[in-house]
Amino acid sequence: MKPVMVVGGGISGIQAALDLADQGIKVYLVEKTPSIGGRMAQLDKTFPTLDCSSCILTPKMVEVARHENIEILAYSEVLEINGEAGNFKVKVRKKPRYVDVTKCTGCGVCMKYCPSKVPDEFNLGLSERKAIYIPFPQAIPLKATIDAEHCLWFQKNICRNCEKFCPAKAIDYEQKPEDIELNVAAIIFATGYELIADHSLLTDQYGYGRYANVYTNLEFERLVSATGPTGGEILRRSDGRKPKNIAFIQCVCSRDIRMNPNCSSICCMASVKEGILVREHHPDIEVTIFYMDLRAFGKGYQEFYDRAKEEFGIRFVRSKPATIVENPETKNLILYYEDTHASRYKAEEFEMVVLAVGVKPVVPDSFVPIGEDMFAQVKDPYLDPVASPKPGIYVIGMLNSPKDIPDSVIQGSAAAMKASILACKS
Amino acid sequence: MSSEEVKVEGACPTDEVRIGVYVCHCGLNIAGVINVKEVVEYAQKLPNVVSAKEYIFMCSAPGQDLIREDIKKCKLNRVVIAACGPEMHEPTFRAVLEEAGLNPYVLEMVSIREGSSWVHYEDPEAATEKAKDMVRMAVARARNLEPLEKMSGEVKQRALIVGGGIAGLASALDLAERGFEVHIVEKKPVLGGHAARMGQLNVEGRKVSGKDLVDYLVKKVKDNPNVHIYTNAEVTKVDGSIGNFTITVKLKPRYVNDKCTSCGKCVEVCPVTAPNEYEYGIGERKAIFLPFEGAYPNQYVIDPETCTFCGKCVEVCPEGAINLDEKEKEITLEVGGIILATGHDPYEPPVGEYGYGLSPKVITLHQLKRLLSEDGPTKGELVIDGKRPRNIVFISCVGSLGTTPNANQYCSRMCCSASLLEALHIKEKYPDAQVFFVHKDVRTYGKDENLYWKAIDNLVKFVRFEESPKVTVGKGEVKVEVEESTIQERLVIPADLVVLVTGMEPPKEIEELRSLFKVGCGGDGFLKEAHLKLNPVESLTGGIYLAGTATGPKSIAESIVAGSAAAAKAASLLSKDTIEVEPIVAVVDEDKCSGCGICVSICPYGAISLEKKEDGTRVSKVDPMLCQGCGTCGAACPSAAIQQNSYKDKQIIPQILAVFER
Amino acid sequence: MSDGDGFEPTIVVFACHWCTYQAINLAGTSRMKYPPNVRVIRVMCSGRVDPQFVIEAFKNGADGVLVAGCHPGDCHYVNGNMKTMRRTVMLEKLLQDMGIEKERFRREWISAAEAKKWVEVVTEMVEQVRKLGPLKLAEREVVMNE
Amino acid sequence: MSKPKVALYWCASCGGCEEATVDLTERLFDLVEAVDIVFWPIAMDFKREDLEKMEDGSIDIAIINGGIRFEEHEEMVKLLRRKSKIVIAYGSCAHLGGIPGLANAYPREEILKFAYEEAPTVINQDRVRPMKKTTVDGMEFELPDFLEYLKPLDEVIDVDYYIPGCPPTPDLTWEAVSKLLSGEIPPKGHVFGSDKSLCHECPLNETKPDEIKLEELKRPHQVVLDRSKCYLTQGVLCMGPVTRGGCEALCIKGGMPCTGCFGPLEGVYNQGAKALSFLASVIDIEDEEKYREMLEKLGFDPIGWFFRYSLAKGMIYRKKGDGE
Repeated sequence: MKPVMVVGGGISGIQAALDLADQGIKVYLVEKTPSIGGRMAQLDKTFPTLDCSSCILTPKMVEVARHENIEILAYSEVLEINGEAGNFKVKVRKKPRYVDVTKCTGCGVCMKYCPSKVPDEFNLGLSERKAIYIPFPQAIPLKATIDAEHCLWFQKNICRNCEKFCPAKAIDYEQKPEDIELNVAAIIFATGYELIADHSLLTDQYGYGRYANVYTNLEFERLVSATGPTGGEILRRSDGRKPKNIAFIQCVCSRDIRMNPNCSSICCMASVKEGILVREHHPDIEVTIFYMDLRAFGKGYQEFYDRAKEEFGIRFVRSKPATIVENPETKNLILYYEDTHASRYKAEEFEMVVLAVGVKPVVPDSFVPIGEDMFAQVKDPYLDPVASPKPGIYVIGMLNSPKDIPDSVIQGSAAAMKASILACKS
Repeated sequence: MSSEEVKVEGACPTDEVRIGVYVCHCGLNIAGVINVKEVVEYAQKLPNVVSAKEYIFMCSAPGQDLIREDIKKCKLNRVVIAACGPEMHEPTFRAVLEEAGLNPYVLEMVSIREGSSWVHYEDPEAATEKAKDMVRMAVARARNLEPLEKMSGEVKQRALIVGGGIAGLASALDLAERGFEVHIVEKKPVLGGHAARMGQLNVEGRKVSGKDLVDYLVKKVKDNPNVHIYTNAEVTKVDGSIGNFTITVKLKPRYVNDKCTSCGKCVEVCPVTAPNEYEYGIGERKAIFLPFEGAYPNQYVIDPETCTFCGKCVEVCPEGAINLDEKEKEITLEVGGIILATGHDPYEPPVGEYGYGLSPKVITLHQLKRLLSEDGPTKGELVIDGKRPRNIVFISCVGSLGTTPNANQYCSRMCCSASLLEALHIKEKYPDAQVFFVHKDVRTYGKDENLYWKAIDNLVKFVRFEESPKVTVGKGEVKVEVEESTIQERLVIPADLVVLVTGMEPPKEIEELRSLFKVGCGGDGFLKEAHLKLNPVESLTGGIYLAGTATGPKSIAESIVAGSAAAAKAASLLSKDTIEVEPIVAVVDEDKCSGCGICVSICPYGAISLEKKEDGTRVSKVDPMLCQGCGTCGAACPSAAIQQNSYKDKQIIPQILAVFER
Repeated sequence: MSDGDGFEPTIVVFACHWCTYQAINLAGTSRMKYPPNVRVIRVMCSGRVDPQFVIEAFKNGADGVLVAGCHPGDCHYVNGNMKTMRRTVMLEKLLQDMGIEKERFRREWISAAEAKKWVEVVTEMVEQVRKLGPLKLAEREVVMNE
Repeated sequence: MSKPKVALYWCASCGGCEEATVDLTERLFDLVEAVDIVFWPIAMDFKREDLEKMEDGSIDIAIINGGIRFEEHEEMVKLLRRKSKIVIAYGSCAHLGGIPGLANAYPREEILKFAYEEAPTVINQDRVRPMKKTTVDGMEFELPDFLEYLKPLDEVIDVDYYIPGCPPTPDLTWEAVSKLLSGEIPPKGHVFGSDKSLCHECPLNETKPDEIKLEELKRPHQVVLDRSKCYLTQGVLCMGPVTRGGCEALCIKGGMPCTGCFGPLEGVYNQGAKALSFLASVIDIEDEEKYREMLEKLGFDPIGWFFRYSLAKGMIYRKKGDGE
């Protein structure tokens, strides 16, 4: 049996890796960032069960780390793919961490003494990390990484504090990128998604980046998270005060012919969940969700939506606000929208606005064909919905199409099944 | 005997039991409500506790390290973890114990998160007190926990797939191609389920029919030597457990054997008719019939429910393929894993709901699909009451979202897309038709949004309601009245055809299914997955996996993916020679057992038997591979001679007493 | 605990792993609120609940005891809950004959999906027992064998 | 060398235990030969003062039957405990409370009221009740008071061994006494009799099928028992499975199901509850309504059925000082 490669260490890739490894097949799990975990690690809770995201994800991550058939290649990237189904030769670059992972214990002392502060990607820039860092407490592998772009030693040849204070003597500024070639039977791409945050609509129409109290939904997720920058307190960027009311705007950069005609599948329920989390912790904060159609389509979703309305008193307004204007004094936000019931335009002031921004896949370079809709093409949308048109290559999770966690997990398992057939034949 | 004595019995002497207690913050999930420090300090004072510590995430790598180091440093022989419940992390921490050289079964997990911080967040003081009580109870139980030897059983490398619909076929094909032997048991006389009758599909520009998909899978499945297909068959008994199930299957008589050439002479003479369930009630079939053209097996069948056994068909059959005396047969299958791909039923509106059953002009979406199918009763021509309908009104959420008193509360997920697909189909075929889509929310999620755009481009008229619409059936006339909620206007649409967009329901046999296979159902009545998010194709019962719409509404593509996913789970099991099973089985103390036989009488698995000893007396004997660890024998044993490992009297009673040792 | 207004009863709950314990978890993940007076003992099947456990609980200070398992027909272990049914029906009468008010002992079927029912049952039971006050039993001075 | 000193005493009991001692018949002579009976009020003229005069610990074995229901019982057993090296609780009443222990289902006041006023055979228009202090002809008498409830012996004094039974069989009594006299001392708290339940030695055990499933229950008077077949399988409650063996299955041989007088086995801490549990387990009815109806029709009386001898032990009570 030949090994299989999984590219992307989010929940979909993790599931694929586990289901292959459990069948006795060797798996290389390639992850671009220093830790596996993906987007799910950034979420506070998950809908509709309100399970704490890290609580259900961490065991899977630990299982991956412990599995004898899985080799994690974190902080690594695929450079080249040659060969064919059943016999791929994949060149992978292991980026230098400048930390000897065999010595690093993940104690975090280096992070304490590093003087260079960088916006923290895990918290979407809502807080700062150091130039040497561990992305989050449950990271796997739990090893420090030096971000050379911001490290004073690499930039200005000064400091070397981490080296001085590292109790394990694990710092190695001399590390070089290391390229390895792996022979695998199949490759599963699970490269995940990012928000469509680069469109002018966000700044021009909704003032994101211009108005302090406008957030994206992922930012807000970090804001309500206990492990987030505020320890779970909802505080405004402008004045650090708890808002009296919050508006969620759905379908920002989704279902919009200008940049993304697709529905992003997850944002309706994510906002409902975030609304519930707000109401649960702060019953005094009013929550309004502006939506077009509330897409509570999954198992238990409609029931969750019903509870949001009835039990948690969240207000749902069927309208898509056209503009947001900031009150320069209070930094409150005035939303202009059409009240369809009254057939007229309305302006309403909110102290915080969360934009449910649509998603686009993170595309793995030229390795998989991409369709007009930005997502990876599939061989057969019915009979083989996880197979790329290129034989032996599979595309799952958000790369495949917009989808929620259960569907990503199911695709992970399904791709593992398909790849295992190839692995066993070769 | 006093409870005090029981408490002491079997416990290790005080100086031998060394317990470590680890309290998790779970970020703020626990620490945000419970005063963790206070709990830790409290735990330190409990008898036998030699170490008590807290950490932000006990399940994280550093948290696990902390426990491992402590076990070694403090020479612990029992571990209590106060965090979440055992479902998620018991395997994690058992591994930690093993890595530190401890037996994995001296672990006790106590859920102060689900059991306290998450439910008593409004009263942190009470939550903290409760957490202390829970820790004390856990310590009392842990004190008497015993190391257990792991047990393993053989895995039979074969799978049973219940249901030969699209998901079951996908699972079967994957497993067979992976090299495993597969048995498909289908209740109906033919494979294909609902998908085979779905008519034309069109996603991402690819036009196929449901039947094309089924045909493709059926062909591959039947040509694969690893696959055994039993149609017209039902599972009647399930014995054993993960890795080693014994399945009894009833093979119902078809009365027609494979000499049948489908010539159809029998149908002509058959005097009995019944509504054609394969056309969702459109038209009729005979008692002897072919479910649909090109079905597999492509062979006639007699429905014994409607057949009068008059024998006319036997007389005319040129091949002598009909045997009315055919008897039911029974076979047994030995399999390691089971995939339940038992599907769904379409919601059937009661007569009168939106005029259903009162006029031929009111039909369900399933019926519409049959009418538009080239292999359907009208060969794809949409003709209602002898005429081609012009005004066609789709009413969505029939049987879903609580729109009518009879409706389910949940959303059926794919009906919006499915009806827009048909709306476009109609528009393409009959461009002059007026199509109204009367809906609550349009839930064309993900890439299906494309259908919504196309429907708008093709001038499908969208009408939104909050109050359910009213359908009035007059003399040959049908009207749909609806309060359009966006523009707030009352619309009256005269309809030549009303299509009720019906949702999916758990199949009628769901009750029998779940008691047969010992799987649970959720609030919506569909089969329940082990974890809604992270274990969506596994049941809570080991070795039983769930595919397709068995767990809830899904599209065809989603069902196929779920079929493959369930196959992956089964493949993980079947690729092993042995499987570890929980050793929480019953054990007998022969010195106490008097052979009264009470346990033998009540064991649901026949795992206990009476064995004659040399002196002629009898004692109970447990077969640990058959025992599933329910412990009911322990509750009944009049001599306290049979006990369930990890749930012995001496482990539970101290836990009860500890509640009050405040 | 003492008599009077401030009385907070302690209810001991025996819950089966597959149904009621899952419902309790679900109540947790759904952040449903219920009174903190319950102390849950998890067993694999309600059929494991020995009537002796219930008696020990009452004897040692429980103000109420709840035995909860899967609905009839749903038992993970075929018919463990049917044994529970038969035992608890008998036990109900025994406890009443021993002078324990019937509200203090309850048997409920709560499926894994019925978090709401769990909350309702315990809320109601705590309320009823709170009204009854502490369980009054004959007090005995016991000189045990040392 | 002086012979071992033995004392015998009875508290609240029917006298059957005393008879059981006499039932030793010829072996009684051997006993008298082997020991000095220093105190046995029912057979010989001993007074309390005689006992008081003895040195503490001078009696080798005190055999006490009956439960503790009067102040006098309490005083006397405490005194005996002081004077004796070994105390044996003899018979079901001393061991578990026995039949008199069934009175614990009722409060003292209710019992007195019934016994002196309400019982249909009582004529007591003045409602006279025994008084603790009474003056008769100017002389003041003090009577021992009737306690709140009946206690098994070990709830009043420390007990070394138990000889169970209602009454204990002569063989068991002889075996126990001779064992102790021969110096073969079992661990403290030992209950004489078998270590296994009655089923183990029951002559009908052979006839029992491997599986017992009862479609209905019957009371013993409602059925003519087939004396060659396990009684439980005939639908009547036999306490055999939940009762210590060692009684020679006398009742079974006499055509009656076991009623449980030998008490529970080691590890069972509530004989009645356990009896309830095993019986409920083997009834083959899954419809709750039907099941309730059946019990109703039978006049289901759990205390009477399952706790005939062990109510004083098995009753739910709270230890004094527990819980405020």
